Amino acid sequence: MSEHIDVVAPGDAPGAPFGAADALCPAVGAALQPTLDELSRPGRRTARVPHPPAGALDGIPAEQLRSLPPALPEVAEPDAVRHFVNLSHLNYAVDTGFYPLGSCTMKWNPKINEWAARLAGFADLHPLAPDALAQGTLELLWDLERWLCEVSGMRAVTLQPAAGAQGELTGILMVRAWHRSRGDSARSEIIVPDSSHGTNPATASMAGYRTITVKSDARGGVDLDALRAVLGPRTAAIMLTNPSTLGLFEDQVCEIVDAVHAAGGLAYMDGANMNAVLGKFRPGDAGFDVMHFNVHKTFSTPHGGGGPGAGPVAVGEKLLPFLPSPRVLREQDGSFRLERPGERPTSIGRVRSHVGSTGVLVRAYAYLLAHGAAGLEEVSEDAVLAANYLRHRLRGTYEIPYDRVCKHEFVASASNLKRETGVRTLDVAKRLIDHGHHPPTIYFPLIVEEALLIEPTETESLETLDDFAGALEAIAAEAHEDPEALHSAPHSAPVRRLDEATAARQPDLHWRPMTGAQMPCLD
Amino acid sequence: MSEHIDVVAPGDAPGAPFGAADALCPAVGAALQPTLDELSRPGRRTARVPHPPAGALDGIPAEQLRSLPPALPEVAEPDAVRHFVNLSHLNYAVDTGFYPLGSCTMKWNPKINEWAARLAGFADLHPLAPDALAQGTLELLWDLERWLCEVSGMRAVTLQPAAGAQGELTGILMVRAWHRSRGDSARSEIIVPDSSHGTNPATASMAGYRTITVKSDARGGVDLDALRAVLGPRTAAIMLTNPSTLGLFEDQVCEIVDAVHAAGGLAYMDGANMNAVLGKFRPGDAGFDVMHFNVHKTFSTPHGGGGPGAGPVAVGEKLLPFLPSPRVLREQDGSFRLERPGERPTSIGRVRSHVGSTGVLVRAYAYLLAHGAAGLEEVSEDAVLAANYLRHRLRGTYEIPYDRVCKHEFVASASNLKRETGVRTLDVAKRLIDHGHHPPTIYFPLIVEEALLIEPTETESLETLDDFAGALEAIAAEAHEDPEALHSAPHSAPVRRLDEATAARQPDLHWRPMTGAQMPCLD
Amino acid sequence: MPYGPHTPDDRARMRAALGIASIDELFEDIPLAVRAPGLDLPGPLTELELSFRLRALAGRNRIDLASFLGAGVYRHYVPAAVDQIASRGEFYTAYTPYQPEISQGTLQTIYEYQSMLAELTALDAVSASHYDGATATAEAALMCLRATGRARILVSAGVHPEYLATTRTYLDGSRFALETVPLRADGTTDLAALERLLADASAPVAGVLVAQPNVFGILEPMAEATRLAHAAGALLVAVVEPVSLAVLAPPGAYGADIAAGEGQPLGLPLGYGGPYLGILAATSALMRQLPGRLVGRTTDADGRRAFVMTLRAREQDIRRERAASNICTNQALCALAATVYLATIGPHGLRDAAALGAARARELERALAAAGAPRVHAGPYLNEFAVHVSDAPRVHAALLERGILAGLPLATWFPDDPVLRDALLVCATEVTQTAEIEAFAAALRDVRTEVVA
Amino acid sequence: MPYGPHTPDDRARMRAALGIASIDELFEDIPLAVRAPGLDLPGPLTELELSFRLRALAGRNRIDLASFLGAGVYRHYVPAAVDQIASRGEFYTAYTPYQPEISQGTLQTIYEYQSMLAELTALDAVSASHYDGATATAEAALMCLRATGRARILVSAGVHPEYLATTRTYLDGSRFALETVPLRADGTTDLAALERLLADASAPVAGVLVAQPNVFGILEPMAEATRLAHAAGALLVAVVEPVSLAVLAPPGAYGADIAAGEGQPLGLPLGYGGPYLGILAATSALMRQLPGRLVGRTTDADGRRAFVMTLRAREQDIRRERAASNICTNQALCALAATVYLATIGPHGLRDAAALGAARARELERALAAAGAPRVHAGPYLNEFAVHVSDAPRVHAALLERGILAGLPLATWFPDDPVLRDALLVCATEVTQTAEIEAFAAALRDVRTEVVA
Ligand SMILES: Cc1ncc(COP(=O)(O)O)c(C=O)c1O
Ligand SMILES: Cc1ncc(COP(=O)(O)O)c(C=O)c1O
Repeated sequence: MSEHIDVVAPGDAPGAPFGAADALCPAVGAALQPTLDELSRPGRRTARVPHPPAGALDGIPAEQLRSLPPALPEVAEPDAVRHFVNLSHLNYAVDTGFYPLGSCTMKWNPKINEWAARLAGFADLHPLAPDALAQGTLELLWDLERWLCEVSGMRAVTLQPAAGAQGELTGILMVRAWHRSRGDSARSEIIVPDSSHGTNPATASMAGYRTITVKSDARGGVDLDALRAVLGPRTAAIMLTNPSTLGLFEDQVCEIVDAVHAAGGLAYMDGANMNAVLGKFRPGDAGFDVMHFNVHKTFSTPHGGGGPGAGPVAVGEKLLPFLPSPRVLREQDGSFRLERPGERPTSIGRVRSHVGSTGVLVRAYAYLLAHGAAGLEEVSEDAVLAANYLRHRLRGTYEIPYDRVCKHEFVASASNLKRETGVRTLDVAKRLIDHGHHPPTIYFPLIVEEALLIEPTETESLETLDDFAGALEAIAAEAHEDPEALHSAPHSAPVRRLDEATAARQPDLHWRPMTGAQMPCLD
Repeated sequence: MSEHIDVVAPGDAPGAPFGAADALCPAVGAALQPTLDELSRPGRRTARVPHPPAGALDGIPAEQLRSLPPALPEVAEPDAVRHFVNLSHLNYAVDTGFYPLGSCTMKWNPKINEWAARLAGFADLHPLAPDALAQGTLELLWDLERWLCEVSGMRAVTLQPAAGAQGELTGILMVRAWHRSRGDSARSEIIVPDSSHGTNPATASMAGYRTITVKSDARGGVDLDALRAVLGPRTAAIMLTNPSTLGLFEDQVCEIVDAVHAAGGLAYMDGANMNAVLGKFRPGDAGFDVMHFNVHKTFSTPHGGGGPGAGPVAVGEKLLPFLPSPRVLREQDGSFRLERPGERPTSIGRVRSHVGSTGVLVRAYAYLLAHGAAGLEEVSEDAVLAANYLRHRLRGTYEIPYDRVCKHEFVASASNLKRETGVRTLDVAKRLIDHGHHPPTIYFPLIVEEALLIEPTETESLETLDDFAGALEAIAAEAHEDPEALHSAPHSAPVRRLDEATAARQPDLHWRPMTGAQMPCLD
Repeated sequence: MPYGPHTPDDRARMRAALGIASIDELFEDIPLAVRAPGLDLPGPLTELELSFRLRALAGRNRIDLASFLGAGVYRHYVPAAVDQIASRGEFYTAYTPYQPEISQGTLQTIYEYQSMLAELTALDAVSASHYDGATATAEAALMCLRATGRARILVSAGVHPEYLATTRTYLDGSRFALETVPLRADGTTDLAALERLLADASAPVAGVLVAQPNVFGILEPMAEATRLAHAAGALLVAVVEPVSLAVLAPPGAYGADIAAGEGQPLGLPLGYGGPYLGILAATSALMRQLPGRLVGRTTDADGRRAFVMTLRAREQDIRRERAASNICTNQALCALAATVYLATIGPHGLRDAAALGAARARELERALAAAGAPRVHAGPYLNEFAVHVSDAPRVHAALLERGILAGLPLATWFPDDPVLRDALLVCATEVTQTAEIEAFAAALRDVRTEVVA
Repeated sequence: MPYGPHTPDDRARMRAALGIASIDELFEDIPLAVRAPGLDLPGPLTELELSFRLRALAGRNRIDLASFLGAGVYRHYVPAAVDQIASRGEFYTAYTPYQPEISQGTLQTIYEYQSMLAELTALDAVSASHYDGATATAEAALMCLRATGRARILVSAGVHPEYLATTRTYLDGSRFALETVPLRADGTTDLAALERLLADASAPVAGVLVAQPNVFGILEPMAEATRLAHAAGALLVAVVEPVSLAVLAPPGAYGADIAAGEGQPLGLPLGYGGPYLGILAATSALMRQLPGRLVGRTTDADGRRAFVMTLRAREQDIRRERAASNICTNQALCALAATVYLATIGPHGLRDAAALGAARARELERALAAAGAPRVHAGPYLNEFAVHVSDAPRVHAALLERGILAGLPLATWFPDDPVLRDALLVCATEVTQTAEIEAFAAALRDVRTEVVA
């Protein structure tokens, strides 16, 4: 077992507060932590599960077995839990402060939804349980599909996709299936405006399409002439992020959809930003054939440090036959069931296992029901009001490349600061950390220089919005007075700027040079 | 509604990071927070409960009603939850680090116990539910009583007392009832060694007794001669904290009990420190008549920032009839029931509502069952081993007034540092904060000068013990080199030393000069 | 050992450092004659086994009935945030904030608790928590005795019988007298009797304890009772239910000196008796008589606002036998839960909860009256009342089998009272549903027919 | 609005600042022709009402049966710490750690996740998470195609049918071919057939996907399959179940190039399908082909160790149509739960769980065989296997009524397979109790008599 302890570098004192750079480590607050591996000592454990009787693995050929248990860390419960609690203190989160990360909709995650998703009836139900055992969840999913139809103005919804990007793939595979069903195999291109989200072109590639990028016009909308120029018999579809990643509603939306339809293509709307237009605009009404929702944005399911989410897809008449399987069906007697494998041969098949990320969908259901129609409309109104309020306040301090009414977010730019002081958007962002705020999304969308994509959401108080604007103003002033302080920011975070270049050049992705299994098997 | 907003001092920017002293407030880490009252804005709320219909309060005379709702803060869920999450970051806790607070047994609180106490079957059961609905909990309580009998060597246990101190009161009231039952009304004194816990004499007073303090001998034990000198016909009982607050086991325990009995008194053992001697010593075997447990210490239920706990009391034959009511009874058919009011007239009555702090007792039950007999013995062995290990390590650096084998804790003293450098125990404690540790209990017990009462518990790793000892050694060295740094410690905590004198002279116990109800009633 | 980190190797290293060969050497101070031979206990269980056992026990309790049981402990809607905050390790695994520099989280929340309870009670000084309503009431009685130097306490018969019993126990060890004040037929305290009892100049009264609402749900003439108490130089202790204070006049408004009560309704689970929260509040004149912990606002060495335990010279660890009480461990986590509850439900939400419960109770009154169970008392009520049902305990048992927990048969507490032994104490809160009320009434009709038959 | 803080006054102040009279002015960019007239939706509900509705729905599901259902999703004992950590707001309400200075909590836990999965799989590069086992498998197939430049994928018929279906869908949009490799009667992949399929030089194979254990619970000759794949220049993808890797030879040990699998067994609830955790790991040679997020260790400007997202040039927000995948939101919180699960159960605990499940499965095999339901396949198994029961779907339904969830009727997936349509796929894990096994066998005896009769 000595190998195991040997891998701890000498001088590293696991269990002690980590970091040679810090002589002293505060008792409360954010302190860097050793890794679990450094905390590990052979023989530490908490008794969770009884020892198996002899003969447990009888009948399994020796060469199929692992001779040594995997060299996972051996840590008793106190040290393990402390480790994660202390790591959590290194995180910024919606639960700790303002998080205006544009394009990500870091709004409040209602606490009752966490309770709901953990109800044993939901959480302990096996996805392959017979329909008769799953009537509660099936009814919930059925209702949620209907409600998303109403919100989108579309005909039907699949809840299966695991995230927005997967919703896109699902939608585009249905587009392909539709063209194929009509014997039209020439359509190999997907048109993507340059203000669309990065997942749109990536999806097109994944589905085997060529991406045709159309540039934006001076107002930040799709350049209609440029669009018309690329439409044609190879056009499978357009993918329109609307509102766009510039936070702008595409006011030529009807013309665009018509033009694409006229060229024989279909119109996909990336509805990840529907949080801006709930009850105000329904893609189905504008003729879109397919769209996806980002449940974790629009309906406020938590983002979990990167996920999970869910990306339901809504379709119009044309794509109905191609929806992934299984769908939730209602029987004559009012009971619910899942479609059986192979029951609907026109389906594109499945895009993941089981019916979907049910735990996320329970939260979305709760969110929708808590709000109702008027509440949802108010969500969008407040989100848009807050974004415009901030845009207005920052107008004199930062450049606002598209300074017109925005939706839930807007792009500012530090180009002026860069020109005048050498301070870049990155510096501004890092300095915001010292002011207690999470920075906005930066350098995105790619089409705006020194971009700051700011999405305040509807759940932040006016005091918070003012405080954030004040911080950005103070930073702009500081850029003129003391640019160095900004280049080296943040100064108050647990770590300073990171060496990302070395991280990429010599990737260190796990805590040990790979050695297979190292630990003798005790039992 | 203007009164409500007026009470926010001008210039206080609620919602903004609090504190004029900090120009900048870090995004992660511990930052001071505004009060809820400062966050309040009229009209903010989250819809929890439907509006009542008209006439809800019909029939209630107007003068019985409140004309204005209480001026509680009005805060939306995001701001309320953030407030508490951020406040939590200002706390040190067992879940974040080493907490060697002597006499308090800040050991690990197993996470499964939190799960158990929240099981709906336990948590949603009404305390006045008929016995037939409560069989699970009643069985649990019955078993727990039996197990505590076994651990203590006593005849019976009441689980009713809400904490150790209440257990003491319960025990002493039973002592009084016993003497009274024998027509002996002359016994007005309780003998308390000076190394006993402060609750012991306070309990004696509360029960209407005079406290007779007996001093300790040079070894830290009860001075037998001094004891004998005060024993007599006025002696109702002795209350012996064993192991004592010096962390020492009273090795004259048999002589003491015999002497008290010989004088016609009873022997009470404060068993709050039983965590040191589980499976090693049973008070019943030594002739004690009554004792209490501190469930939140010995059986590791969490201390909750000050509580709750539970203080079951175990009695021998003599006090059996006097146990508080209701007891848990087992019927012939194996079912369980609570004693009915008045069923046992010899009882001292009740000491609180209902059967006890069941939620705490569920955790204790889980703890006992997880350990079993051998596990409990190991708990005490490891706790004692760790305490002696630390005592041994610190011996050269700090004074150890009673430098012999200790139990779960030991007293060190900074008297030497004070003499040599002017650095006091308070300074040492505050400096430990900068080293990332919670200080031990200080200036307690009162009989040791510049006391540091150190209780490492059995759930802290050797690395942590070494790190803590290292910190204490480093501080001692620093006391000689740079005493000023210690007088002004802590330097890394969210606040520096507090003005406690002003707090006591001009008590400010709530956020508003009291004005009754201030807010007009909207509904 | 299930939760500790020590490996055999760790232990050997510690023993070696101490120069001992066996752990037994550290227990030689226990006289051989009383060295335990080991314990006879079940276990150890792995967590998997333990979880099965606990789940089985919890499953043996029945919590699935439509419940009209209150009697001092009430079901309410509790925002999910309450448990999420109270289960944060930073809060629940800390202890008494002896080191304020690293305990501002606990200290500020206690200060906020004190502040919000001060708003609810309209009293200035609020203790950071007592064990429960019963012990808070007993401590209130002791406060009256200490503050007045008198030796006699009057308790209204409308005070919860368990609070009365606890107060009796607490006073038993002493030279103090406790007498009860009877109720009138309408369920309110008999003020004439109170006046008579107060008039006995040979045994001046230290404090009068009256509950609002009282244990039968009846609203008491608190202002009048206070006037009478004060006229006799006695203090008035109001025993209150905190949610009701969103709609009822607060103790401070009618001149009460002390308020005591059970804080469970403020976001705590029923939990078969605890842990609960003892509320104890007093006028500032009585602040230094308050037992238990107090947190005050102050500043740190840099002038930053901060919070700290204060007036600690009342506490046992410092004053020993001269302390105001022996309380040490309190119910801080329960007070935290109450603080989060109040912060997340807000003043209007609390009012809605209280008033909706009252509305449901009025529905319940009508439905039960129509089913042949009229109210016992004529006095005003908020959300709980007693109804007359002949053979109440048997009816209650029969209703259980129909899935109805029909409140409390008052025979439990008053077996000899000719009226109350045929009464059920029933309550409604905002979680009571109309369908449940209808089911109760329907089942009651059925059962009465049967029991009579 | 239920959760927002804005009062009418706040809104008026913002409108005033913007100089607008009505909120409608901010929506004038939506063409009138498509301005929505408002929505027709139920609600709003207060939280109290919402909680009733949700509890009622959850209560309509039945989770009280003795379950032998696995088929890729497994019940395990999960230490309570897992949910306590995963429900900390600092973790679950954060997003992708774009700002590493204030995201070290998320970043370090991902790094630890990668490290622990690397230990389990014995592969070097582990993605920070994919959606689920099915999509991770599909992405593995795409990786093979990208890495080899070839256009043909072989999938063993022992791979989970839903993973196969998903992979088919993912490949559908392309010029890629997917063929299945049949199984032998003993339940293992037909290596001879595999060899034949690999031999077709006109359509060289990019990757071979084999599951270990396979969907019938059978252990595959992975080393041999890998040798065959490599010999033909193809990559080998092992589709694995992570808990089994505590006792089974890890993919890296038999030379697999990629491991994909469903991480649900690592501490995640069954949850009727998700959110789950897609495991995807590869040799370091394939690191730059890995789709999804990677976190690496580096240092900050002061030389302190810190963690950061790395090799981001594979991701869509930077590379758009040239990205390795379109994945953006992933399953980070599920990966966190898995990390806490592994840290708290430890290597020996994980081994115990896996082996105890196997022991229970052997009990189950004996009990079912004795009840007349022998195994279908002769190959070795770990903790899941198919048994033959004539009229399996009807027997399964009849057992439901006796409180037994008798695994999965394989007719669900293979309605036309003459053997499988009369088979049940059953599993045991460490939470399966002997009493449940006995009840299953007894009920099966009863039911078979009836169904036959
Ligand atoms: C406009 C837009 N489209 C698509 C996506 C991708 O969604 P997901 O991250 O759920 O895959 C996002 C994600 O933020 C988005 O903002
Ligand atoms: C020895 C001893 N006795 C009694 C007590 C009082 O117990 P409680 O705080 O539970 O009232 C304590 C508390 O720490 C103690 O250590």
